[in-house]
Amino acid sequence: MKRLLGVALGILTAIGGFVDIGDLVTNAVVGSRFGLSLAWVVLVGVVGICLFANMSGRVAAVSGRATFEVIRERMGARAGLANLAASFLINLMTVTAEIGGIALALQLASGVSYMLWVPFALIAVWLVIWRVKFSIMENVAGLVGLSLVVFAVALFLLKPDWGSLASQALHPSVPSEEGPGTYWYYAIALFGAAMTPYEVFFFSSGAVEERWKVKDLVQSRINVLLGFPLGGFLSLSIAACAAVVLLPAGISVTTLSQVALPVIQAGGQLALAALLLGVVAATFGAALETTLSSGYTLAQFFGWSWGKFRRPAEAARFHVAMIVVLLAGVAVLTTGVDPILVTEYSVVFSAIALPLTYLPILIVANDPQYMGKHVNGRAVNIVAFIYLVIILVASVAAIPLMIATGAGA
Amino acid sequence: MTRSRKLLAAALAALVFLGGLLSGCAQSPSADSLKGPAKEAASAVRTASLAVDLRLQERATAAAATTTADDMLKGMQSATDQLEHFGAKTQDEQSLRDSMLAIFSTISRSLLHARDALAAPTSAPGGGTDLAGSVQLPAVQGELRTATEQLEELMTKAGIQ
Amino acid sequence: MILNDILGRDVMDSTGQRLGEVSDVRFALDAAPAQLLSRARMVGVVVCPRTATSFLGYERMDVNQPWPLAQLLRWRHRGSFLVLWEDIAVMGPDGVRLRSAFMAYESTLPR
Amino acid sequence: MRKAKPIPVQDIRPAPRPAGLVLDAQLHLLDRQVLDVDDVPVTTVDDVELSGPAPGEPIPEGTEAPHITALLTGAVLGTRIFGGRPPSSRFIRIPWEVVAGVDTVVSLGVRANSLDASWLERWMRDQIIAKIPGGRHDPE
Repeated sequence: MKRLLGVALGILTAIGGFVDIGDLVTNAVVGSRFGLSLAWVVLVGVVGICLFANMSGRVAAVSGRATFEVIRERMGARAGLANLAASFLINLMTVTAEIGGIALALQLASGVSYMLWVPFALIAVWLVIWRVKFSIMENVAGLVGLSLVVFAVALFLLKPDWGSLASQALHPSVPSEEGPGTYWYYAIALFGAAMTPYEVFFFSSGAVEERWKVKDLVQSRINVLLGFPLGGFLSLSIAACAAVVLLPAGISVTTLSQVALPVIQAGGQLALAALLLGVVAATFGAALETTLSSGYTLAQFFGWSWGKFRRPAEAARFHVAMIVVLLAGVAVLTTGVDPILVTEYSVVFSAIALPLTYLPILIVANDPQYMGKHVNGRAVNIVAFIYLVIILVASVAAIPLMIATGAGA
Repeated sequence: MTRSRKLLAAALAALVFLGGLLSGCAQSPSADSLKGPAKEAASAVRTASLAVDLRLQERATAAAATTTADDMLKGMQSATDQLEHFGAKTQDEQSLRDSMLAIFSTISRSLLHARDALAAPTSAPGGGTDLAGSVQLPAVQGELRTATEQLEELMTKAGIQ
Repeated sequence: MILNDILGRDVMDSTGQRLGEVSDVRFALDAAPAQLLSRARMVGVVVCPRTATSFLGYERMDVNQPWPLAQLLRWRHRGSFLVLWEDIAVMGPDGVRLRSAFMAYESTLPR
Repeated sequence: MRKAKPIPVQDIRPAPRPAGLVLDAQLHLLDRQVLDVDDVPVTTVDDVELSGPAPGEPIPEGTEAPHITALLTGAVLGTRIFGGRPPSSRFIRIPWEVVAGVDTVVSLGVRANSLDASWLERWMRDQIIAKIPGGRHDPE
């Protein structure tokens, strides 16, 4: 019974934890401009993140090594440092975006400018990282974030033409008012949002934090294989809501307030309340995850002591690094840069950095010295290799497309 | 090692070149350069319109609707900036830009009205005791609609989808 | 001497003909046990005829998955060989020079 | 770059098998995590120091093979990535005598606090983290 409860909790946390500001914004933007014609990318991204999160979790549980230790060990110091620089920059952008997201959601709730909420969000995030136990932090944010299900509820309340939605999703085509360049640019952005590397850093380090052993692998697999697809389903309902309300109205999403409009139209103030609760929890949870991820990547590259299972004094450099990252993120926000814009760039840069992260995981998951008899099976290897090719193509195409389309404008 | 560096440099150069090539192809004639700001403005004013609607139906809270209007106002500012930086080459472009700027300022004004009406403590359509607030919202709604129509008309005329 | 002094340096035979680059340095722990571990004695250097980019762990015989990747890296490193310490005449910043009658041995690790 | 002269395949012989554990430095040592006796991370192996030979000097035949004297960390990481070499006085050494095992991690037989390699960690702990309230407590 207790075990069943644990599984249920894990799945719910994975669903709530899947969506962050990147998924929220990118899916709404795409829904409002392309309808559901990019839904297939979410599907591809979810399968990919399931595959590699599961793999990195398995490596961590069997060998006790988190992903960035593996990256440095296998790619060497030079390529490892290049990866560290890229991942750290993306993490920093994502931290900035998530803290901005918390503040924007609070502005939507209160009407008070988001700038005034930023210091509040900063302190709250830091306090949780400093004082709250890993498991509590994870579960609370994930469970409250589950109220984003309101997007799915809203979609039903909007009584859309299901047939037309389905045909958009099943027969994807570039809408007449958008060029193929922007279509593929947003395809890469959605892919990057679903497969952001920080999720893997966090997932594998979390496995070490919670001291997973081989026997916990079944549960982790259930969490991932049920939780992430359901999270992907949430992403799709965000896109669908935008496609049903905003696309016909000629509104293309550039702000968080626009993301909320379909939900408000469908469910009124109650739905809005649920939405805001969900957005705050999801972005807060993601802010924790990305801040920790920046600490994890740095500490694991340089071999510092890390982890929330240690007292801060026993992982001093790790905690100092996270404080610096949070302050840097807030410093970026105080320049007045639009957090939504930061989000949109961060998901595309994520897509660029993907190969550097996923290649070493795949290699080490096949290394018997690390994995013993738990090395990848043949089927997993074939799928993972196909994904590696997709990731590589997306990564190489991202910058030319970004320049050509003026970042999707 | 030197070879791998050369390879990297070559790859980067190729990427930049490819990007430049693509953006060169996408380099648009004048009507297209006005397209971005025009679409942004259209999206902003339609959003504000929807937000006022939802407020009138008591679905949106005052805070959410005000924030939306405020966000759209910022969007209009950036669209206006873009338009002002647009260098018109022909007489036609010049006049198109000027009429668009005029409509942009109408839109900005109506967004400002919308925001103030939404932010007014009495703006609650049903519960407000002061009649002035509840009268104001429908008026603002009309203003937004007119502005939207003007912009759409101009966009059709200029051949902007 | 530190490893960075020799890793990636050119390897030449006694006539100065270039044979490749140092891609790894091999050690064996076969001395009498000391306090914790026995001494790590240098066995020799692994020479790769092409640029000594990382082998990503595929130098071991029993690691061959995922197959396309393993094949690619094996192919990049084809022709690699091991030279024993006894056959090294000079090691330094200008590279590694071998003795005239050096022997080339298989570089793959048994495990 | 001059093209390398290939060694004919038939001239490459099976290697002699040493009796003990065989380590390839790049593969098994460099960039591996170093854990202390309590499994606390200390650093990563940034470079490895050998007992000889003198760089560029001819090695007389019959010279005893060099051995690993210490694992290095600190500035050598920077020079390994960007080139060059710091003076030996700037090396932070973990002597080979305290290394207890080499597997997916390098494990030491001593506590991290007894090593020079952990001075920055200790400094940050004492000067920054310990001064913030709650820094010495378990998370709740």
